[in-house]
Amino acid sequence: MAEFINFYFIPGLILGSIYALGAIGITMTFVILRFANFAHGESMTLGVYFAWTLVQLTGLHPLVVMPIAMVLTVLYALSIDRIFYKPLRNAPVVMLVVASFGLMLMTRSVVQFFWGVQLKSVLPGIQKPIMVLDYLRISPKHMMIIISALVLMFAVHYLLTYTKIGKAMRAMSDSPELARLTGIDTEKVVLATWVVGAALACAAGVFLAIDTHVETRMGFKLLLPMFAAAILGGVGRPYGALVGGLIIGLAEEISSYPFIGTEPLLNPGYKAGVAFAIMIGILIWRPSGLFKGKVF
Amino acid sequence: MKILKKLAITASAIAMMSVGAQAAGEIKVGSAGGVTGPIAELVAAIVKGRQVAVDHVNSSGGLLGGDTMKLVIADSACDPKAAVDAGNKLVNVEQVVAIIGPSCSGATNGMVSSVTIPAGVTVLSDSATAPSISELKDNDTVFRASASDAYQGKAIADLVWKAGIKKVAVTYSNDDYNAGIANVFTTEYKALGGEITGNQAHEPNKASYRSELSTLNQGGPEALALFAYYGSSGITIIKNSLENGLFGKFYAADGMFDNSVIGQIGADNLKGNLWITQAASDTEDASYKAFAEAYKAAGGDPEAPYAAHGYDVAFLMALAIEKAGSADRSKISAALRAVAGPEGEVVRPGEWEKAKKLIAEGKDVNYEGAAGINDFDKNGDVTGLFSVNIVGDDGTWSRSMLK
Amino acid sequence: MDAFYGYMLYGISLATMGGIYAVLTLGLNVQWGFTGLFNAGIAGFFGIGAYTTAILTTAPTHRHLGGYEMPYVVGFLAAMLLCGIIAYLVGKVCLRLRSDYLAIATIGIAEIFRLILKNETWATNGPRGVSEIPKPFEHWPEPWNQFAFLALVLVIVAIVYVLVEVARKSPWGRVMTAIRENEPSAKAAGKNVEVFRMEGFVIGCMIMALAGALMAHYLKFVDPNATDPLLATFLVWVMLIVGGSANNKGAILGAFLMWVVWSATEIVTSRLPDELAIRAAYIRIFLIGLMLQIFLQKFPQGILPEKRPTVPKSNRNSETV
Amino acid sequence: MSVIELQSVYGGYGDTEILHGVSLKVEPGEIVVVIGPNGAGKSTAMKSVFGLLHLTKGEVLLDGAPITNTPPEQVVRKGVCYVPQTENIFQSLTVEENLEMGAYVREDDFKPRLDEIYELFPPLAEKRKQSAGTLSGGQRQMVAMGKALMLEPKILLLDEPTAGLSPKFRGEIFSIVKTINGLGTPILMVEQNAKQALTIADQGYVLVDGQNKFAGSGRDLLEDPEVAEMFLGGGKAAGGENDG
Repeated sequence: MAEFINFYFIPGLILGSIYALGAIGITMTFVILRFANFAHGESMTLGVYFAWTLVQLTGLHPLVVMPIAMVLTVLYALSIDRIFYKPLRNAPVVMLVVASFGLMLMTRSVVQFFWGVQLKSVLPGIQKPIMVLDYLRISPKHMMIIISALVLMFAVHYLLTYTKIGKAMRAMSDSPELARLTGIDTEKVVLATWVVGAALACAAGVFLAIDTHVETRMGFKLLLPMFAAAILGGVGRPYGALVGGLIIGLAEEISSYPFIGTEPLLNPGYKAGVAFAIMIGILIWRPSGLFKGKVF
Repeated sequence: MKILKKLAITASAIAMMSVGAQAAGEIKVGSAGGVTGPIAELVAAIVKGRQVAVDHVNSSGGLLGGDTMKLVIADSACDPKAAVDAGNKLVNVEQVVAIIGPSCSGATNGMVSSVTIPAGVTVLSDSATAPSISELKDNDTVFRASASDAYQGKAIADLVWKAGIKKVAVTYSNDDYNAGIANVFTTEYKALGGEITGNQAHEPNKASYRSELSTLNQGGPEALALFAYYGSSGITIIKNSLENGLFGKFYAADGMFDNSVIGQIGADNLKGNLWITQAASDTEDASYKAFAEAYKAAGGDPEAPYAAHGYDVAFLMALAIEKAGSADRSKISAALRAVAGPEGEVVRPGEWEKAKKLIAEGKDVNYEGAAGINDFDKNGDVTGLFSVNIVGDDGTWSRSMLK
Repeated sequence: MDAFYGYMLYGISLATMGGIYAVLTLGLNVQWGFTGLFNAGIAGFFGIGAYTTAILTTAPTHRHLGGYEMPYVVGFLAAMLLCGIIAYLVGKVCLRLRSDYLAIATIGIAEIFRLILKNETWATNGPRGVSEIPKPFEHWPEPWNQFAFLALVLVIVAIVYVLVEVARKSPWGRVMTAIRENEPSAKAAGKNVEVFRMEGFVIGCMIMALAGALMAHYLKFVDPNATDPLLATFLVWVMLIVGGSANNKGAILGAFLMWVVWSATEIVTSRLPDELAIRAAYIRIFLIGLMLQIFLQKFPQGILPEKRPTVPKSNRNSETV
Repeated sequence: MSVIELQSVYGGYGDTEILHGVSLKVEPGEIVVVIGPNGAGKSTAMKSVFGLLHLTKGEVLLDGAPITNTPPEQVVRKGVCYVPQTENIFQSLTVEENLEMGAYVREDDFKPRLDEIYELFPPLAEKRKQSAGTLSGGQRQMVAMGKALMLEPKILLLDEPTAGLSPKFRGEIFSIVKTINGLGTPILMVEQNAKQALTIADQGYVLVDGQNKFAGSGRDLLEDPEVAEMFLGGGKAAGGENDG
């Protein structure tokens, strides 16, 4: 049991928190701007490289410089929206998806061009875990990730429940058409969506970088699991995305637990497929997701 | 249609430029590599190695009657489609004498089968290690300076067995290179009498491998045989293992060899528990030292995986052209065999003037490369020498030769 | 070697690759241009085609399943047939979904295919790929074998073009257009939209498999990296959008044009000093992306717009009202 | 001066023209009802006020000033509120949040107005923290109308407010409409339940094929034999489908 918690459940939880934060941006863009943003993973990558650069410049802990990296990522997202998405706002949805597909590659090449492809680290070295209750082991950096993720999740919750713009975001994710008819400033909500999405993407990326390392394709690797999390939770449901992310993260890790005998339940080579499989299953049987999201 | 016209003009402008760029007194050698794609971080160091060799050649007399050697880069992206296209450009547009690279076995396989073998262009790869390349009907035009996986897999198996370890778990990144070595290792280790307690592929680029490692830890393995690239999964696996006390000893192949392993995990954490074999010559060897010095001077880290091989292939190719006496494609293959040894006077990295003189005098030369002896067998493969690297007391890699 | 002869050979290879991409793009055009299906998993169907023919036509080997030394025709037909069956199953699951859901689902399926190709080593030789795939006419002397293969590719492009064009102009094609433009009214007119969409999807995927099969024989080698989404999915989309979606000539033009741009830009960038030449590889990808953005914004119809009486594209306003 | 006036408007979606010269007026304090067969362009005519379709000819006037083809988000700011037939509440938001969203464009303190709305719809006051999607059909209509009233609009546009409701709720809605109107808000309403709607209407219009067919006071239309035969006879002139 201890083994299960230490090596399957806790890693799943950390991975899940990272997916969850990323998926919030995806789910909100999906419902408010009405398109699947394939470039979301690259906002994440870019955010991590901002953070890495700041760590190099200041020598501070990545979590300390993270807010600045988040601001930079937000600025990037807003300018991308301005230059590439806004002109297509009234075009058929698919144009936006194709545009985001293109931006995904463009952003990644920019990162590779400026920062190179060499592996980097924001927090070198290893950390021995702290033993809790004699058998539970969790390392300090994982504690930090989980706590920071919780703080951000509460911040998102506060924003969505207690602020005017947050409520407008939820309203618009419920029904963009009605939001327009109600006089909600939809452009402002769109901007807020980019701000929230990009900031959380950056945070998720930095958490991943703290857990592993910095690499130019890290965002893309998370893209499909994040889509899966968004769809599992129900498109346009930020809380759904949180739950969806945690479920996908846990499922990926637990899928290779040797439930029967000593062989892994699923060949770990297929681990990456778990998220897709869950996503496709959800699309077939319950396209509105767990939290009754939008189905277009 | 206006756009079409504009595009047509641009395209023809591009074509014109490429025609105009044929400089006199320049001998072109193709330099194919996965500049973009999954192992881009390794390729950058390899390409640098090639360039350092070319700089040596050009700064000490150049090729033949003073021609400069020019490497033409082409991105094979570790993808056979891109590699075939890259090969076509090098062979037909750039009209290169021969090609060094590409880096991935798959890209090499596609490029040589579809382009260079039919065209009769000699290819010398620095890091393609798949055994299937040996079996191609290549009219003796495909060579490589790195040993086929078969050799290194066996070397690691011997190393582990001699260390008195009877039970190991194996995990490998599911790509052409690592899957191949793991396969050989498993067979050889079992043949020696060892027990493989678990053998699992892992998908590279995941955030965590804790669950895989926990499963692999079943059955009491004494060490983990880890076949991965350091960037895409290797470092994460060692970190995860050490942090969670899952494995304490690691045996790895050269895809894991990089300074960032020490940089990211920390030397103290790795002392006495990590062994990485590498196809490279002795660091005490004069050949390696000459290379390392030059590579460092060029601002690189000479210990990057296959950087030495990159140097060797470029230098060997220069020797072959010199030996052939002209930039004639059809003569390169035979010349390459001649300059690689084993007969003849030993030439080491950087010793271009000496080599040039020997060749001019009609004497045989035997290039002893930075990464090994470089004597080709009948398939155009090298057996290679292997070294083992551990983290030394000073916190850097410390190398000793195997056998 | 004579420079002119070299350029000619390179021209042949450009045309051959362009032609294979043209087949892929025509396949996508059937799905997206005609039917409005957003398939983002082109690489997966391409890969199925490539591996099927590779396994059937290679000489016997211990490395992977098969080695049946079948004739090429069998390889091609089997690739299309198998891919058709798989596409039918995928379609059963995914076609009910709207455009971007379909995109996400298909990209996920393509990734699963890739994992299968990598992990089922007994059948596919895993990440090491299938080598020594025979190439039609390869025993002919240079350069005639290359000409012959190019001719084969072009004949296939022509056949696919004619078939697809006939289909487009047929009542079937007109129904497809009607579904894409206004699904509710097509439904109201008594058309079984599901069946038509399925037909479009399956046919498109079969054409993609054919392209995959051609590619496998051309490269003589295939591995999971050949199904990398950048060159096997994304580039095809750029080709179709630049060429002009729903226009078959546009699809073919886009394929040749973008392949030439993609391939030939490197001839320029490789003239740069080493350090820059390596980085320029990324700039190349960036520029292709930028070109796509420019077309999306300024010429959304592509170079050759769809040839039909101009009906304004239904925008989202009218869909929701 | 009329609150809203449509002066012979032409327009539709894309290239399909639906309105071929529709005129109507809402005077201060009036309830105006638009009826007609399916596809006559009733809802479309109402949407044209709100800038939801492109008019090619004719003018829409608000308090005598033209607002033709003004986009909806700006029409709202001018004090026109529109309650669509379906999707007229934010289902995942609570009742109170829905009302707050109704006041989105208000810069001042809307708390007093909120209390007034709860007074007007007592059932909503009890369920203010409940998410709107869980309410019954009638209560949803209350939320929708309450949300629109948060702005204290110059005119309220209602698109088939009773569609899909049971007869009991229908009566309730009509009496609410009457109450709102009694408090001084003019109302323009499109309805399928012609008979009941005309009963509370000050003025009625009958549209057929995108053109005015009859006009008159609610009572006049109710008594007009031709109108009665066309729309009132069967009593159930089709259900609640959208005629857009």
